Amino acid sequence: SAEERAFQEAIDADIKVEPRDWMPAAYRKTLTRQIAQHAHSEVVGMLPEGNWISRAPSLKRKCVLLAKVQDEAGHAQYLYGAVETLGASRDALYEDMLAGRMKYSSIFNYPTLSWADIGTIGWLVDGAAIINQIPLCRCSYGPYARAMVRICKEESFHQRQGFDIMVSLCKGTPAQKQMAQDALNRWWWPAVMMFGPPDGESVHSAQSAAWKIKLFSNDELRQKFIDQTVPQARHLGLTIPDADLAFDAASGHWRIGAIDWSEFYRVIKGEGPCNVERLAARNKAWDEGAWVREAALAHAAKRAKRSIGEAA
Amino acid sequence: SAEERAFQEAIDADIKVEPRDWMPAAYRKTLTRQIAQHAHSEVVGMLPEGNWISRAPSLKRKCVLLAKVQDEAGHAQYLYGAVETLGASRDALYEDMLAGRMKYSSIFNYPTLSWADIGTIGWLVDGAAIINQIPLCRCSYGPYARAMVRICKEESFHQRQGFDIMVSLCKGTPAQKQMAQDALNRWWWPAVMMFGPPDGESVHSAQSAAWKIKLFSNDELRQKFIDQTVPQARHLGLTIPDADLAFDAASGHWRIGAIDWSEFYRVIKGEGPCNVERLAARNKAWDEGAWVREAALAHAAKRAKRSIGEAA
Amino acid sequence: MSAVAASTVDASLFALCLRLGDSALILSQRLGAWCGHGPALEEDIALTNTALDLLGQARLWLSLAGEVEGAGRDEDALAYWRDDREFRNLLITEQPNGDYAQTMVRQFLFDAWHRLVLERLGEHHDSRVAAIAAKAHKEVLYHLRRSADWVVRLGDGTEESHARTQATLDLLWPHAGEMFLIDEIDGEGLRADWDAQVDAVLADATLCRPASTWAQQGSGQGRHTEHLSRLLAEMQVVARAHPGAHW
Amino acid sequence: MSAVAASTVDASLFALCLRLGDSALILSQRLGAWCGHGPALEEDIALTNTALDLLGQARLWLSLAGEVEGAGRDEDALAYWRDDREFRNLLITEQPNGDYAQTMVRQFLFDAWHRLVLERLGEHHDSRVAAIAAKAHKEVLYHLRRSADWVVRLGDGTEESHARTQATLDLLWPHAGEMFLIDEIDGEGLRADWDAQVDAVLADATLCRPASTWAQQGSGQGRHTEHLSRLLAEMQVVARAHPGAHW
Repeated sequence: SAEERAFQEAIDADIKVEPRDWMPAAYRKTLTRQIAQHAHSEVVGMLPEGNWISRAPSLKRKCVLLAKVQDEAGHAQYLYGAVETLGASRDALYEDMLAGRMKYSSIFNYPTLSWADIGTIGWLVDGAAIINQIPLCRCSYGPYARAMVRICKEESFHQRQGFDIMVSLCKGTPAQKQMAQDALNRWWWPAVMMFGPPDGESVHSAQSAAWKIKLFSNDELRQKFIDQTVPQARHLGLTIPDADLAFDAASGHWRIGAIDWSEFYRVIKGEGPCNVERLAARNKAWDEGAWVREAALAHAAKRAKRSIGEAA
Repeated sequence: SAEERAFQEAIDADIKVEPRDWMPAAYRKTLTRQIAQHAHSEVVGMLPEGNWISRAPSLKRKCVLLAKVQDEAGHAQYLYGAVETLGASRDALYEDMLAGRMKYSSIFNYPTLSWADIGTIGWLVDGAAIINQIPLCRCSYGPYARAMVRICKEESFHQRQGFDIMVSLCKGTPAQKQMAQDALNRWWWPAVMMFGPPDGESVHSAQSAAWKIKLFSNDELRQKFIDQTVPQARHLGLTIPDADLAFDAASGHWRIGAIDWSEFYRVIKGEGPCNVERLAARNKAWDEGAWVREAALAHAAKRAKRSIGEAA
Repeated sequence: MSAVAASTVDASLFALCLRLGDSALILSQRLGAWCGHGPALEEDIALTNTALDLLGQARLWLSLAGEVEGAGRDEDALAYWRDDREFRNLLITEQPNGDYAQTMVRQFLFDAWHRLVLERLGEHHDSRVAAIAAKAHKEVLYHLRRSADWVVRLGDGTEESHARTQATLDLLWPHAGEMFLIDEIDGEGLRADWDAQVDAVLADATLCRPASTWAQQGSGQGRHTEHLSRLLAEMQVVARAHPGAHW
Repeated sequence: MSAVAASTVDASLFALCLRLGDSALILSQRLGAWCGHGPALEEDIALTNTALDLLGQARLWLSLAGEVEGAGRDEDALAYWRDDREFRNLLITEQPNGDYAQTMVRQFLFDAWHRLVLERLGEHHDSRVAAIAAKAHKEVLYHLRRSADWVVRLGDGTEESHARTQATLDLLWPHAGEMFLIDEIDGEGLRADWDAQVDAVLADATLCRPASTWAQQGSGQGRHTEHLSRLLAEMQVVARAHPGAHW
């Protein structure tokens, strides 16, 4: 249709789509899902890190971690704000997630087993997230692009803080260093898988690329992450748990061994170490908060009624 | 009346009163209250000690503590059994306690703040309880007297275990010894007050004595406790927190300083450090257990119905 | 000033710093446990905010405490290597989170006190105390606005929220009294101001002020409730597993 | 026997003792937390009984583990001075108590396995293992009778108890699978026997066996759930605060 053509031409000309603009239903639907899943990921992502707030080993680190988890809640807020501009209801989307009808990033289905996991998540998981997200700062949908600009700034801060924890651990006692290596062993492959299935198996990419929702392929982004991270690990004196890892001088890239995609699909399917618990924790918070939300609404209604009464 | 006279004569002749025997209403009522309060005390008494099961510093001590708390639950069972022989309903009495209409021993309204408290409770609180209870093994009501025989045997075992913890602490590191002294400082006066108000202020004693429900006065029992405990403290190398404590060579008794009875009455009134929490904990367990008890009843009913069906 | 007098001043200053610092630290620790478990995203953010402010204050107070003490203990040495008997936080700060009403009532009773104390300490003769108090005071004004607002919303919300809030108020009330037994500050004046403020909010919230005047106490001597040792076991576990490590 | 072969045998025996001992210890620790908080006095007594039996077994296994290891570690050194990554308890034993249904379903799934394993270990070539297993087996028969009975009562009780029990069964089911990945014992045969027994009880309880065949695992390599490190923080806190002390 003419509308569709005009829409695509605007995108091709790098003109941002704004909430009141016409857009194809499929674009709206795809974006709604993508942004909502991203928002849900921020919310669920608070849990694995929140698990160590109470046990952070210094007050400074506790401060930094608290602030970080708070930032994640803030990111979720921006993103739910962005998705609402597409006409979706934030609560409805959230309840879809609670009921298991919408996904969140699979990485948060892994447990945080030691303090070093907090460093590793900052270093690897936020590192991977940034690589995924920086292109989105230029994506075609204005509110999403603007949210991503703010988010990326904070994420890169988090990434540096995570790396800083790793530096402390790796310069620390043998027990601390071992803790760091153990965390890397557990998080490396899940982080590598954060970029999604290999390009051959990834669906919808062509359309998303044309719409400028997805600007690089999964494998391109993954390679970028690997090339960035391997030297950091060496700098820390840590060993990446991949016997096949090798530098390919010809291309200038680090090449990793085979990824166990069966694990990836298993975790997505719900069979990760923490899927059940993460959803249960979010559901518990939501259900136990119901009376609080109701009370706030009831009080607001009373107050409104009284102020009308006073005005009359 | 003739019945009353015969009743008193039997008691005077040391013949036990049994459940089916005639007894004065006041006797029944007094005993019901006394035994029920004793039972409630065992139940509530599980809480302060239960607080340290998870943290017992050796597996052997953990075993002993678990067994002890289990014994207390068992004592409550015997006692509720004894009180039921008086025609009272165990659940109704328990709910009276939950609602704050019936008392339990005030000593359990003090907190257990360190591992040494477990030793101190065994040594002092069980020690005091035994002195209170041994005469009750000869009390006039048969089922109560028999329950007390079993209970006293176990209590004296507990008392020795508690003292044994104190011995270990006092022979241990300076930190352990300090922990022991700190616990004694906090538990000494509450233990001394376990025998109740001074004889001058104690009500109903004469009648209870005639009925052989109460065989010694509060002050007599208290003195016995003090005479027994002071040398034990010295043996441990601990200082009893009473500057006025002195040996009276003439009488052969240890004399203590003035007791702060206002604290005693305050705690009885509900203003002890843990009154609110202890009751809240028991209420929570009872309320949260409601669906379990209902399910067990429902299942029993179904099973009974089915077995009737099969029989028909 | 003689050495004896100086050490008395220091001891009292040290005690004051621990009182404020430990209270902020322990309450912050409690609030941090809500992170990711609040009734709404906005509440998660707001609670974390308060937790962060309090943690920041705790670090300042504990650093100053260490400086005053002069024994080489920094904020982490004081936070991670003291036992419960050495902590001087108010009992109310260590009470469990319970439901949201309990968290908010606890916060409100504490905030109302905290604000008044910090106001007074803003004029403390020791300029370091005055500076920390002034900074903290600004933050606490915001905490108080928020917690008072929630007490009103929950008290004057639904039947359920009213009942829960009244119950928790009755439960926590005995822990309020010891807040006024503070050295260096006129407790009676503090109490009167606190009463006025609390009464006004409770009236708005349609809640009854508990009749009991009895005050639970002991934290000034390090005699806490059964909750603190458990809280510390968790808070200190990693640090203590690695003596001497840097993080 | 060569030295190498001997040390392989010992390592495998050590692993077996830790598997059994840690599982008993951790489950006992969980059960102990019910003490004073059960739904009825009789349940407090029964749960404590099971906790005591398991603790007694844990002490025997850990003592034997220390003996086999030959490094001078006794039961307390093993219980109090290892970190979570060194524990070998089954994941199911560290799962939280939850409500009574969760505690009982956890117990039942574990007891059914425990009994079968102890039965097999009763014929172990190492007489020390066989002796501990024989003693424990007697106790566990009683645990199993009781937990199976409760699963039936709760499953076939009220609507509420049925719903709670089914939900907890679905929740815990993925933790059952790793129980059959045990060295020295034929996992398939064990699983078949376990399935038969569990299916019979679930049928009586009118509960559906979860369809999922996926097994959570990791405890064999010390990779636990997030729960274990918290449980240990509490369990070990006093012992670790006083290194070298006797109690």
